[in-house]
Amino acid sequence: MISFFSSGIRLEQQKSRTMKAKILALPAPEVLYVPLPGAQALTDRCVRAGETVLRFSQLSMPGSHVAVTSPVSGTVTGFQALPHPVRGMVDCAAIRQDSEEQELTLRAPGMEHAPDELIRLAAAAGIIDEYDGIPLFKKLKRLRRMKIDWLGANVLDDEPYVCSGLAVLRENPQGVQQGLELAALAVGAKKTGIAVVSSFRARSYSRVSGQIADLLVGSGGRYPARPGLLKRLRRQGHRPGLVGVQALEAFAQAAERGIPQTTTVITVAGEGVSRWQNLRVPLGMPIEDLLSACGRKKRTVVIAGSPITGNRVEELSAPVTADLRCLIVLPEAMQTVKVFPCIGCGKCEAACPVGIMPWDIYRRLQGQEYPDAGQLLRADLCCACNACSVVCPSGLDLSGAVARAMEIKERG
Amino acid sequence: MSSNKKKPKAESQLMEKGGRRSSARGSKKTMHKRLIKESTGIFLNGLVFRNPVAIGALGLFPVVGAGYTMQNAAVLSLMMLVIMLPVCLLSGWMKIPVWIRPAAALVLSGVMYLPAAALAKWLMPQAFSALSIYAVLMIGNSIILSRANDYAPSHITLAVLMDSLGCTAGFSAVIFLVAALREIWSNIVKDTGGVYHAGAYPFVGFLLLGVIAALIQHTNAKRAAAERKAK
Amino acid sequence: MAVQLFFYAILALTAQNVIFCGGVGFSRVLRAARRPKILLSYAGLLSAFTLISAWMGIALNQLVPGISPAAFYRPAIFAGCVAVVYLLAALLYRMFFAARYKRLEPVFSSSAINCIVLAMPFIQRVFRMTGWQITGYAIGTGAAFFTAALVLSHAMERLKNPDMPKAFQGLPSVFLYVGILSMALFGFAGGKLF
Amino acid sequence: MQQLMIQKPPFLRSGQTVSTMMKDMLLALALLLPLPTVHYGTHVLWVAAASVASCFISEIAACMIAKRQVDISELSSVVTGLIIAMLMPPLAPLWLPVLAGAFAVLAARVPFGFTGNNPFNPAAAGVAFVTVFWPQRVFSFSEPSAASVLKEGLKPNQIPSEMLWGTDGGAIGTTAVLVVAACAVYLIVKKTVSWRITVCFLAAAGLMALLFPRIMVTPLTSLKYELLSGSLLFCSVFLITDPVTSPRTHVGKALYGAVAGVLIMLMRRYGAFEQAACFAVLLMNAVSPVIDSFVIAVTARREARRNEQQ
Repeated sequence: MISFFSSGIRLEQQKSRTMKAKILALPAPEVLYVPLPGAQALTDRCVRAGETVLRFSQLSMPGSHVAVTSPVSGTVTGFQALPHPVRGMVDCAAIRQDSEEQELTLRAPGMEHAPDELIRLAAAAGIIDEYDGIPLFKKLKRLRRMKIDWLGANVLDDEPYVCSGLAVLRENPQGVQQGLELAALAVGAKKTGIAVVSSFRARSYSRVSGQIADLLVGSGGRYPARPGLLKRLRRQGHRPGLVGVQALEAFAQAAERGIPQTTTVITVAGEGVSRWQNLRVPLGMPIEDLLSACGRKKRTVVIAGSPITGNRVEELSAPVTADLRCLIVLPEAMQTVKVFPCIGCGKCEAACPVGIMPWDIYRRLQGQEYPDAGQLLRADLCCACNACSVVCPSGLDLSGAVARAMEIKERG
Repeated sequence: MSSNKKKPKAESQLMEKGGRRSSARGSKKTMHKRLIKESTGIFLNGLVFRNPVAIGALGLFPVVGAGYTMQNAAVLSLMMLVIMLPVCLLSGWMKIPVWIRPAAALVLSGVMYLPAAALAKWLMPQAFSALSIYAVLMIGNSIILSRANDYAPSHITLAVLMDSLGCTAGFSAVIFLVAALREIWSNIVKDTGGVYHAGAYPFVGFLLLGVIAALIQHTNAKRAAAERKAK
Repeated sequence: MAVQLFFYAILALTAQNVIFCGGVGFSRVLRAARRPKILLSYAGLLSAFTLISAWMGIALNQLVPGISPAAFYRPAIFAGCVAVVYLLAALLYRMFFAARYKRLEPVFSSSAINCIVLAMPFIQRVFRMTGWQITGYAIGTGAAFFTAALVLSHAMERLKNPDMPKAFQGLPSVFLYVGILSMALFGFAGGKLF
Repeated sequence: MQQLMIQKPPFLRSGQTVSTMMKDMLLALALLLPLPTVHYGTHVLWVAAASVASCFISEIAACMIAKRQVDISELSSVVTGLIIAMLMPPLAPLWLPVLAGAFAVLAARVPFGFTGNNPFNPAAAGVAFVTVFWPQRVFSFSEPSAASVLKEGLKPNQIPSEMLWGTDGGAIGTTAVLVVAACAVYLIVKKTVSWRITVCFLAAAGLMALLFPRIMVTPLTSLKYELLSGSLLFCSVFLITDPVTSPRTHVGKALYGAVAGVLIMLMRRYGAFEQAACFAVLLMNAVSPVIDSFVIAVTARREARRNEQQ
């Protein structure tokens, strides 16, 4: 009964300025640090330092992760571990780009679309879902095991400033729809749909029309969109699954022309940067180049992943990975918060999509160090959307308290 | 509710019943000196540092309900003196099982109420009749009952004597202070065109007690801090 | 009959609240508030004893009318009766509900012997209440005790916060809380009971 | 109150903080001042200034004694001062609001921990304290206010629609019904005040006025008189919706408002004073933690039952 009241918070999106221009493709810089996920051991890597590689030639072929191909042709100068804002440390291959653009000729894969064949193709094409960083082939296998009957393209850009999903949907709606069909085939889902935060905004920004428009499924325009949408679909009797829109577009390209995923679309926006744009950049490009392309101002803070659940970027030399959806640059003046004692307004309880009472958990944790787990109601259902900390007028760290409570509840 | 659940340091086991035999180490004179020091400690505890009314929240009823004129305060503290001493001493000497002790204490204080009421009626008849229920309910006063049940049986008579004296002194100190302040308050309110007997309302008593308890707690904290610094 | 009973019960809860407007039995409320687990049985016991003492008060007031010379000894007699009632109840509990008696051990004696129980005959005499009225009043007082202890136990949970000035932590803040609460009951013209 | 740099997510916070909420309350209260000043003269402004000054000075003095850092940006003591001023009679002697303000801050706010932990609404405690001791002064209106006439069981001579403009007798801020309603809408839209408490409070009070009219009139006019007279409307917007002293859960807020509505009508009928708003609010503040833990216990039991079904 509590979750009936709580339906997330309404944030002003500030997306229109970024969506004015089309996606700007940036050329690859001099030195590229291509991240090799899952390829720590030497055996998984297909190249050694000093070798020259062509475009789309194989860089790593780990068993448990995706195969990574080189976005440019050039010589591999070495392997190093670079810090990354979203995933901590990432192993990268440093490739110095040479002048001529040789490309490995790739042949289109056979047209028969058996589900296992499609999943192997997704692994070979090195496609990673940009919303949660899970490789596409693992996600398809898991959705197939869960026998879902509704597959959706995840265009849920519910945080302010972020609109990379909507930009991709506008650029190439047919590619997304085709990728969706293929993924549905691979997973065995009968119905498909495009999950957006609000179908009105999707129609106006992405100028989606005709046959694709009726696929749109709106989630009510509130943050966080995902829990509310999944709950609504389950109530309608579906068993829903969501796959990132950029992953689907890459999947369509891989199936049609055999090109692996080597670029990703990043939204660079925020008051700390002068030009708000969506940039299509090759994987492994340092973040500094993106920021300089958009004109970063002085005394600003760079946040990666998402303005609400992401974290700050300390070293700007970190490479771009597939699951870095946006770079939000905010002036330092905006980053101060006044912390007051909890005045018990109950807004955090209204904001929580799963019906937790963050004020109750905060009060119990503040009182004694180890409250008994029974009193921390529903703390294990938390989806870490940080909506409670956003809405708290006293500036308290409620999401941290709920995370501590979840850990206490697990530890028992 | 006995307010000294955790044994205070000053209460050495010398004062415990049977404590004298086990600690016969020191000579007669030092034993005597330590007895005097301990008993004054108990008396001061009862009076200020562990005031039964302000810190122990015992026997609030007469202070809050009736303590709005000095006469009332005088009558009540007199009756407290007359009732508390014998009841505590007697219940200290009686050897009865624990669950019968409260009933015995009640009967004892009922019996002791009679001379106290007679004395109060003889000394200040007009004030005694004005008190009506508050004088009667001195029988069930929780200071007397809790002291008689928890403190008296486990301490030697000297300690019990000093403690009841201390508690009576503490009680009368608080009730006189509260009565004085409430009388001043009723005069102020009457002069400025407010209600009559403004001080008689119980909530004024509660508020004043809160402030007094805070002051005592503050001095206790400062004293403890000074002691710690001295160590 | 039932209407009078109900009316006097409500009266005991609001205007003539023994605890806040009379200041009676506050230490018992505090003790009950500090033990939320056995609060209900504590209040139940107390209202039972109040009821018994109310009926005993009626009998006492009829046996020893105000003008007779024995009136002076009436409080002592009543104290004896309450003690006897307590002993009987304690014996009864030890015989039949030994386990529950073990649990209620610390509060049993204080719920039987306290100012509220001793005040009943006096209230019955001063406000000239009939049998039914004093019964309603006794039940109302029990309910008032339970609500006061419940409210206080929740309030004391909230009063344990760090940024309260050191001097007011603990009991002084409870005094102020009850002071303001009994001022709130003033709205029911319950300023002063006796 | 400290000023920190945001280190952990989220990096975007909603614009509404405690100080903006207090500023909204101040704006709404300031809107209530012009009408009575026009009607009763500038003495009203002096009363408001005295009340705010006394609250502010006692707050600073308390911070000095308790050796706490005085933070100006958090204006809750100024809001308390203005609410007290609104409940004072227009021609009140200046020491009345000063005493009410001092009691509100020194007895109801500071000893319980400063901003977030006061169990009682300080403004209501201050006004109740002053009403208890100086009833004639607090209810000394130029012409007898509708509430006092209702108390005697007679029909006030003004017709309800006349009472909308706030020209008849009554406390400073409570007579201008239309302005109070406008402030209510403003505060609810700005989400400074939760609408559940106000709506349930007015609904319960209206229902009680309909079912048990105090004067021999048709239930509808009795409803109009009850709602428009005395400080019921002002209390429903400013006193009872104080987030610190009202329950936290949504269901708790609704329950709290309803019981408060019934209580205030009972106190008006059987109570000692014509305006029982402050006393009803204080009583409800005492009960609000109990309502909260009752609602939490119900959800916990329901959640436990749902876990067994799975």
